[in-house]
Amino acid sequence: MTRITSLKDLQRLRDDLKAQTSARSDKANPDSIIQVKVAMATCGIASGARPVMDYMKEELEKRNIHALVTQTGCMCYCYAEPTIEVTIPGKEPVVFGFVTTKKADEIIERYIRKGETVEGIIARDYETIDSK
Amino acid sequence: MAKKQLRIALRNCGVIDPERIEEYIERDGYLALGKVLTELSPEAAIEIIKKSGLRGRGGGGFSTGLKWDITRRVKADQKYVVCNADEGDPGAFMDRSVLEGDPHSVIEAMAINGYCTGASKGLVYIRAEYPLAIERLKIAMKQASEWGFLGTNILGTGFNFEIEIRYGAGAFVCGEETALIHSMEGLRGEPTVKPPFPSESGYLEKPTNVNNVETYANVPVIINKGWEWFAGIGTEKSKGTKVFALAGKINKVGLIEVPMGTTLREVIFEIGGGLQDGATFKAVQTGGPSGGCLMEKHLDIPIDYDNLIAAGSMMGSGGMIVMDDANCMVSIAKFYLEFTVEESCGKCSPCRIGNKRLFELLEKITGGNGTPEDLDKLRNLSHVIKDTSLCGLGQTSPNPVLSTLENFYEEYREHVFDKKCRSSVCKSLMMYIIDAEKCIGCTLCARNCPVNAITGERKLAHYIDPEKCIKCGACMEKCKFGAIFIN
Amino acid sequence: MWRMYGEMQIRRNFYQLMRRDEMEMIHLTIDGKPVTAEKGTTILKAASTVGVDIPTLCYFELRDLGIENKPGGCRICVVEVEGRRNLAPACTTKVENGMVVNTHNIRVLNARRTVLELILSDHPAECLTCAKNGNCELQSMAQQLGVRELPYTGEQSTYRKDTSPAIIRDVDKCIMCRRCEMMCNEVQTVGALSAVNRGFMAVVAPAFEMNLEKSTCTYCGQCVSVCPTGALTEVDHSRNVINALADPTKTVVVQTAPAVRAALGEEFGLAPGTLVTGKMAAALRRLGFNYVFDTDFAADLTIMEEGSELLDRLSRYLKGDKTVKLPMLTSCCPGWVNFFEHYFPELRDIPSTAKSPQQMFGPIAKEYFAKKLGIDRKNMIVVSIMPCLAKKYECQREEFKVNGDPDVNYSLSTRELAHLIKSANIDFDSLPEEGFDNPMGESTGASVIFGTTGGVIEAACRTAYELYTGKKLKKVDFKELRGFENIRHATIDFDGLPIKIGIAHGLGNARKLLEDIKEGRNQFHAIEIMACPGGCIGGGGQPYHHGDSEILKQRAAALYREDEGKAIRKSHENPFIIELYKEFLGKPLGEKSHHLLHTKYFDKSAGVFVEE
Amino acid sequence: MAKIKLSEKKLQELKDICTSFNHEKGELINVLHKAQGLFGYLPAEVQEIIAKELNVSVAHVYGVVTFYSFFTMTPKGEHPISVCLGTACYVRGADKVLEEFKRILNIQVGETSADGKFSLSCLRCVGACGLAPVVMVGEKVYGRVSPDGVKDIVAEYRN
Repeated sequence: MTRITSLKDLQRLRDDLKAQTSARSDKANPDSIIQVKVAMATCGIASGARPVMDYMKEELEKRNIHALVTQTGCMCYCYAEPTIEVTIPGKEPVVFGFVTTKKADEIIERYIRKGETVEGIIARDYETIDSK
Repeated sequence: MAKKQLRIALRNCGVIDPERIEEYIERDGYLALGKVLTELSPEAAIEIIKKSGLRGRGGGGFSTGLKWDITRRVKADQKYVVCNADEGDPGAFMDRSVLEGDPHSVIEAMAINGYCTGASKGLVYIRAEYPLAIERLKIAMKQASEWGFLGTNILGTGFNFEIEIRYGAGAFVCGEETALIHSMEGLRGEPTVKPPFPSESGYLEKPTNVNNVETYANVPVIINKGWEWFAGIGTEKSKGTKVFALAGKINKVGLIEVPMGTTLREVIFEIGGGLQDGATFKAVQTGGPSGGCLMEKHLDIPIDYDNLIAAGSMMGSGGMIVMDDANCMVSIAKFYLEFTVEESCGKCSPCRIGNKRLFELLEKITGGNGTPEDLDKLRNLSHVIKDTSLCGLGQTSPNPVLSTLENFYEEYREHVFDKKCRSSVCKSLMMYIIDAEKCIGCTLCARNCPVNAITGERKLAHYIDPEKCIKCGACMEKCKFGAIFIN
Repeated sequence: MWRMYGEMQIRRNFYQLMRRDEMEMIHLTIDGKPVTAEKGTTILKAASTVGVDIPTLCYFELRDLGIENKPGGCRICVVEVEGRRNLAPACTTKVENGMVVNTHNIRVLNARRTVLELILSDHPAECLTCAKNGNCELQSMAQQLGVRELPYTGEQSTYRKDTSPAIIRDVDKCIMCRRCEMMCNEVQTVGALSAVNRGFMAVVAPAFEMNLEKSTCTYCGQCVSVCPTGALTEVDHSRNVINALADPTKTVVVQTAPAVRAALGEEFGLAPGTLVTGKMAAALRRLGFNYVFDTDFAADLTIMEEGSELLDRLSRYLKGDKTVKLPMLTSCCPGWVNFFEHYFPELRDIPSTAKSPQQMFGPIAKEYFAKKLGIDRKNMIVVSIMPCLAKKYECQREEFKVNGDPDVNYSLSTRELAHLIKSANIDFDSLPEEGFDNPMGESTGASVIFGTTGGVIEAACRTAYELYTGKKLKKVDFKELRGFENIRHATIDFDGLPIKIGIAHGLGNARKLLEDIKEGRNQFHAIEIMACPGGCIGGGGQPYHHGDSEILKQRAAALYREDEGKAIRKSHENPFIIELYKEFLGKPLGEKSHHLLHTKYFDKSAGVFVEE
Repeated sequence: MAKIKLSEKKLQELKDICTSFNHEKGELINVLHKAQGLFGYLPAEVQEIIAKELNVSVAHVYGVVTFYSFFTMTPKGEHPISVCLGTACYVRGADKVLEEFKRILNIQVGETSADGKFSLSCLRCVGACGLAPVVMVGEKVYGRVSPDGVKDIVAEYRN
């Protein structure tokens, strides 16, 4: 735990964190890592996001894939819950909808391992504050 | 093609891990607070919010900056800022999503608000029905205190601010500021007459600034990116974006955030992907129980506070429910009135008794007993309730009735004059009939009728006694020959 | 909560005072008339200054007593303020410069009548048999607004009827004006009533909607005195009284409390403050009571006992007796007795043990007078006429019965007596002035002021002073004890000994005074407490004052007038009292007195469901 | 110590709750939430103790309890079932789901089944409109429930 005591400290910390993250998704960086985010808001959990998250964690480890699985809030595609976002270093993040453990298996084997296209991708349909 | 949505309030939802403050900080979290505390006077910070044109996202649409300024100007030894997270509109869940996905943005905005208004204490009034949001908010509050964004001497500036949680307990009326304040004081959530406004005399009779979750979620971005940026989005009088909870008979149910001025058509057909199963659009209900039902001809209206009111509905907190031909509009109005009757606090007579009478009139009409006079009564009573009720709940509760009367009068007319419900929702107006031509007398329907309303000889056409029929539809479901139809 | 409500009250008064200091004047137009009003004034009050009368239903005010109810709930007083989207409640909307108000245009009239029609659509149409018939504010409102039919009808909310020893709750008739709730909580701090449920089923009720009898209700009756409809009324004993009068085997004796004579006339169209002592006695005789006595006589007796008790405690205290508890609290008021039994049971050894005048009268009638007449106490029916509803409960208390026979059988309110007189076709106004019967009809000026706040303690001082100092009072009036301030302090010079007196009227004020004492903030030798604002003249059984505090003042003035006109003004000089002690009781605080005229108090603080 | 139905232990826990809120009357609603968590409902005895501890009238506590739909004075079933009747759920047929629960459990809304296992209530929007119609059993949310799916949900808790 770091107690932040000035705006300068805060800005420095933010820059450090940003650098870490971009390093993580930089293909050229040997420490880069595959990131999986699972939407874990009420809707997601109710549709079975928790077992999907557990499955992803266990299976990626079992299959020796260097990956970081984290939870996040609602991705707002409620109709397609559970939803997950997969970021492979050097590639744009991809959101998958209606993810069951079976689907998760397919995503690991085909998308993450082989880089094949997998059905169920939800196109991002919004702009962010950074792009606008 | 440019994308229709722009996520400001939802910027971090589905992006960061809400339980890790580092991820919030990485995305410029608490930078706005730092900037305000270090570089701006309260007046200057309020000026930014004012100029941005941000208006209350809970439904009222009051200028947020102005509200802050009023609270700042009142002299008092103690002031409070309150986050209204009692999202009570059925069909709206953006506040829950923000709190579950990005709780720090609300904490940061409340602290900014505290600095601007001179309050050292914040309260979050949150629905007890949102356990996950409460949990995440608590984690975020703990982290914010540990990291020095809450507590004493925040960011070394000498500013102190802390937040407490108060729980709602299932009362829609507590979305109203004064009722909410009474509820936080441990009283019945009854509203009181305004003025005095909470900005002058609120929680424990101290100046209190109340904003809802979505409003707060916009604040840090406005500080970071500047008011000019925010004011460049939206329409002339409604700036920025609005989050809508798209639900009902629509393909892509979910949360969307669009710039003010986007049309209903764009929202429903482009972002929402149109109606399910190719159904025909009939109505869209906006503004929750206080709003109204809009129809086809309203689809090209650019959404903002004023346009929706002009069309007979309102922004409300952003519920948007799409309906198709299977929805009976009289029944929809009745559904909303039933809600209002249950949620009225009972303090003022027009809301307590008037809404009950409105509901009874609608029950009478959907029950097949409506008279032409009842339609006049509905209209007159609605106007008096709006004109005389004490708080926002009663002042808007007849909106679903008035808007459906205006936009779907034909359906009311059919219920009253023709005794018909075109959507086959009102059971009392339905009649199951056996087509003697098609019936072969298999007796299956008669055997499945729970009330023995069907008679007939084997191999001869059967008959349904309309007096006995309870309109359960079992016969129609069982008939293999399509001989039973609804009139 | 009591503390909170108390604070609210104080704060409100404080703000009113502040406003008065500012004295900023506001100019507006009401119904085309230019109006100037102080900043902070409501449209309702501003309108009344130019003769514009806006009808109200939930609004209620007792000026000078700091009592105001304006929840803004009934919506009858709505008016049109130009430029405002919806109608504004006149009772809570404050005037603003340049405001243009229309109080009676078509939009307003239509809305106002519709709102009333809605209220009536959820109200039983039982006017003919309703206890409030003719006195009902809802009824007059329907008449005033010209309601002829109810266009909107439907389900009516229904509740269980609840009859307690003093008060009947028929909440089907409740219109949620919240006056009773305000009286019970903010003014009296009794906390027996609260708004419960919500929406259409919202109503004012005791906890768990149980019977009032199981609640902390003190039967002060202030809720009844402000209820605009028949939702809260008194238990009517007039039928029992008529039956007793019709029974030839019974000797029916009546006693009339001091405050009744100052208010009864109002029921017959006489100006508030008209004294009708003589006509009242005549009317009671016409009604067929065998003996028409006066509770004032018993009040003199109370002073003898209570005054002696005060002197006894005082002198022992001065001698250093550590077992003596001071201050001594008066105990004439049954609402007050109920209050401390519920809320301050730990202080129940400090009130005087002297019974109230009503309950002193009872045993004297049944143990002394009945014997004199040579009849069995069972054949004597004692009826009291009281300004009070708690008296109905008091005469049913077990300790005031002998083998199940109550010392006082029935207690009628001033209102019930008026009804009785009217129903017997007695032309009250033309009655001659008659006197009371003897021996229990003779009274002094001291006893008559029992009916107003400060009166009991003044009467006690007149006697205690002379008994303590052995000197004649030069001046009988103790003006320093009079008035309507909520809590009053005074020091009376007992020939060099300063006696500190505290006075509170209204139970909320009593609570404050007691808490002060408990926390040692104030020290008194004696304290007078009356449960009702203004004392018995403002009692729960008096003619409805409809919020006109001027009426209360007139009633009090009438009592002081009667006192002044009396030949004897000190209780210990009442010749019949002297005779009674000589012949029957012996001496004050003596064995017989102790047995017949003193009582004890109970701890009622335990809950209904939990006892600890 | 008569009349009381609460165990000494529970009584102490209840008092501790009040103490944890400093006996502040303004905390009444928070105290009621905790108390309902402790007892499952708010019987009269509990309200009476809370009133005493917070120094407010019992009528006031009851007035508050009856105002908020979250508070209940009747014990709930072991598995409280709540059917969301928010607008989004309603337009997607939540009423039919509710009818099916009534039929299968043979109880009305607000009632508890004879074996004490289930109670049925309605609520207004849990904010999971994307999954409409929504049913909650305890804290668990079931989304996209069809009338046919009701028996499976009930079966999950039957044993």
